Amino acid sequence: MKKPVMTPTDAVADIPDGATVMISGFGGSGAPVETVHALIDQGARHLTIVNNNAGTGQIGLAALIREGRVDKVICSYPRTSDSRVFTEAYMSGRVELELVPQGTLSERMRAAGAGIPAFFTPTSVGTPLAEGKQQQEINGRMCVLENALHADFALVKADVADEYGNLTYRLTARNFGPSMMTAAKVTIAQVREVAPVGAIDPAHVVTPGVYTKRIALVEDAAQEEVLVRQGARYP
Amino acid sequence: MKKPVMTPTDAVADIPDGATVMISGFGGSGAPVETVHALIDQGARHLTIVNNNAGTGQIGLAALIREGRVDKVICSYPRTSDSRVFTEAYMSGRVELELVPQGTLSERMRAAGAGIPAFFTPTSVGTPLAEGKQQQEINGRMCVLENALHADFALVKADVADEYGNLTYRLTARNFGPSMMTAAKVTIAQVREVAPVGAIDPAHVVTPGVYTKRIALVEDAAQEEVLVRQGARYP
Amino acid sequence: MSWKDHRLTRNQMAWRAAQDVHDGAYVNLGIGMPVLCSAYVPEGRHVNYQSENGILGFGGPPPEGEEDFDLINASKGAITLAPGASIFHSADSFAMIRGAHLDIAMLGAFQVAPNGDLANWSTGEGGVPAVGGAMDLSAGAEAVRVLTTHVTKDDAPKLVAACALPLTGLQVVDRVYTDLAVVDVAEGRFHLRELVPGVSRDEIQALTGAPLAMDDVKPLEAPSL
Amino acid sequence: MSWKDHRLTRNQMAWRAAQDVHDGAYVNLGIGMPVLCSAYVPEGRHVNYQSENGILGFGGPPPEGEEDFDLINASKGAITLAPGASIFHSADSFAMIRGAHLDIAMLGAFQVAPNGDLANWSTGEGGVPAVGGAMDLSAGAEAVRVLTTHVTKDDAPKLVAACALPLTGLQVVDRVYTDLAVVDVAEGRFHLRELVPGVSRDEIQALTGAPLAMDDVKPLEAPSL
Repeated sequence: MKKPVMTPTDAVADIPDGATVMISGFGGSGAPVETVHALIDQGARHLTIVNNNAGTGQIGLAALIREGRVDKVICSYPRTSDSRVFTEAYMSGRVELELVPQGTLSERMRAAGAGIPAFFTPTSVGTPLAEGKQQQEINGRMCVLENALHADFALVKADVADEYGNLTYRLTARNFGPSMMTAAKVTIAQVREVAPVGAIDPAHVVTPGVYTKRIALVEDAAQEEVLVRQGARYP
Repeated sequence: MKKPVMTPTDAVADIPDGATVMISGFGGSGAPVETVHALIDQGARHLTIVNNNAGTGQIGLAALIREGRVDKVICSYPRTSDSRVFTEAYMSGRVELELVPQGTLSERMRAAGAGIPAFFTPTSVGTPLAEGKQQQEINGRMCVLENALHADFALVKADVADEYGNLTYRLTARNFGPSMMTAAKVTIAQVREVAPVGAIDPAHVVTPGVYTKRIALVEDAAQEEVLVRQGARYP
Repeated sequence: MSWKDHRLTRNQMAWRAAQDVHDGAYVNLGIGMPVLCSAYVPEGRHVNYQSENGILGFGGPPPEGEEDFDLINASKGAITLAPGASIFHSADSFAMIRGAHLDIAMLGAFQVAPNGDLANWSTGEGGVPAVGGAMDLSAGAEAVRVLTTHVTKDDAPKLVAACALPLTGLQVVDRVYTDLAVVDVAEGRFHLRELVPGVSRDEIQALTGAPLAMDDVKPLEAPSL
Repeated sequence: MSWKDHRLTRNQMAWRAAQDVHDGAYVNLGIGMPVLCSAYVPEGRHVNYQSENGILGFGGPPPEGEEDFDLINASKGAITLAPGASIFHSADSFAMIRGAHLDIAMLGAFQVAPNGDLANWSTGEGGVPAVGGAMDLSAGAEAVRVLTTHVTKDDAPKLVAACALPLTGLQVVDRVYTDLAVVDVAEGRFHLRELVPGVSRDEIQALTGAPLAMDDVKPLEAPSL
């Protein structure tokens, strides 16, 4: 089935206030910065954002936080070389933080997409991040129960989509994208190119088209890390 | 690190009596029939076999069962068009069967490889296959707790290996191979070709080399389904 | 003429089931009769067939002699790649299934009950049970549709008041395609929607193990296949 | 001369840690100093570096101006593909990590205790915590080795009797590489294995928050880096 190819603006138009939105990327690698900027322009507020980090510099997720659109961030590593925006918002109490070990974060999203409502992991046992969670010893090792992490929307930077929404990713920009594409109700794949059906070898498809609800075509997408190093600011 | 390239005979030489052995394949697609035959020749007994099925015709897993080497089969679908060997062994009480829903079977192996000791799934709730298992309601839906499924050895048919053990698979012969490669202590990838390092695009690797312990090179491997249709018998 | 002379063939049943698949649907085809559906996508519709062994996007069998048994469906029959197909491993395939990403699962059945209960993996003591992916499909698909003969080889009803055989899934079946009828399963009842010409309402009720509501019944017709 | 004049550089610490990686090892490099190790594979050895973001098989940074920030390590620094590399998504990367498929995890630290406890994600109230993959790596890697300065910026010991900061992992650290010493963590004790020339045993003990066993101490030497 051919998936709708849209501008980032149209792709994010119906994200409501209060939505939970996954945003792909490990730092700037795989960050769909144009689609995040479209979300800033759109104006939705009180968002819960799921990302590995919490924004860098004055663009993308950092700008979304700076503009006061984010109530809560679920992430593993909010402290980066230039994460002043999040740090100020967090220290002043304007943004809530749910800190999740990175492997647990990606597994919780994978579980959401895979119909696994919860799983046991040894990660975090004996640390403050395990407090308040159900624990159980399995095969002699204490584990914590972690729940699937779902979202209303996912904004994911892929590389190439075919018209059916099959996706490939570029190098390590793959990171959280494939799991996020399975974990959100409405998934928006920002891609560099929309190729004809059949352009991607079936064995090389990373995200099968069933997971892709919308395609946001941005042919000349920026690399967020490069923008940050240039000192870019949005809007 | 270059992985040892061996004959099937050498690759299975140290499989002991009583071992749990995963064998890839969905029917004949992805079945490493030459390596299974090497295991028959080797003579190990009292094996527990994990496979989606329980052998067809008079070759491969069916022959292993017929020769009296298998105490137990863990599988999802032992009833096929020509599964007389298993049927007789099972009905006469010579082989024990642990029947597992196919998605639970693959997820249990994926969990073993992923360091997830157990997970909840709605699959099988309310059926006899959930009996005796820990159950818990999560988000309003009753689920059963399923444990990771590990093995001592895995015999997996891939297509191409590079010298570091990175693997690709052919079409739907991929099926259970990638998860089995993560779930067993000693993994044996039967491949058609060993390519030089760098021959596989990093983005197209299905099984990263870290999971491959041994490579069994069988350049002219048979397709098990074709052998069965020819009425082949081993030994 | 007996009702037996009016039965649809297996291919006609698959054809009929395929007619209800909407454009753009993602549909798993289970082992047995369901795999036949891949050959009968209605003209003008694009349907994405999924098979539990790890493929999304396939068509019917290739011409005889061109089979590649590394490219198969749930019944281990050779298939063809559809344009835009993708191939993935078993754990990813069942993530797609259990994670409710497929619109429809087509399954076989031993018994179906008016509450939607499905039994299709075990004939009880004395046989070899085989569950395959049916329990995962029952748990995960948005809609479960069943293809089955209306009665067993011994003419016993397969649509029954309550499943006597071990269950596959609880309250999951939406619609049943048999060789005699199309039956909806809703609000705890069987609803006869279509009936093959030549079989009377009394006859179909006699072949069914629970009451059939018959408010709006159309003829069940299929091309010769 | 103070002990401060004898400290190794960050690159020298990474070089030293890399010398202990055996041929054929699979090694995760964590955020911070550990990522520097990828540039220092000992001659004649093949080491497979893994990064949590989804790559197995990479080398040091490319020449300046040739960075591709879609190809990065855990510190978001540009890297180069090693021959035979593979790329995978985050959930698969942590399956590899948590599933105990890696021989060594190299991590940074705020505090390490003689029982192997590691604290490296939170400085307590008043700061922004950041755990990343450290807890998964602590839980999953066969061996955990730490790269850290021997003391904090305020000269407080980072090797302490018991971690006061929130823990990352319990009883996980095997060896610590500091800018002054190589310290093994075994049997509930710190064991000084190597010490930079120019720093005395009394000095290193004074900079360490728990007793250092000193049965067999060699000089800690590294090339200029």
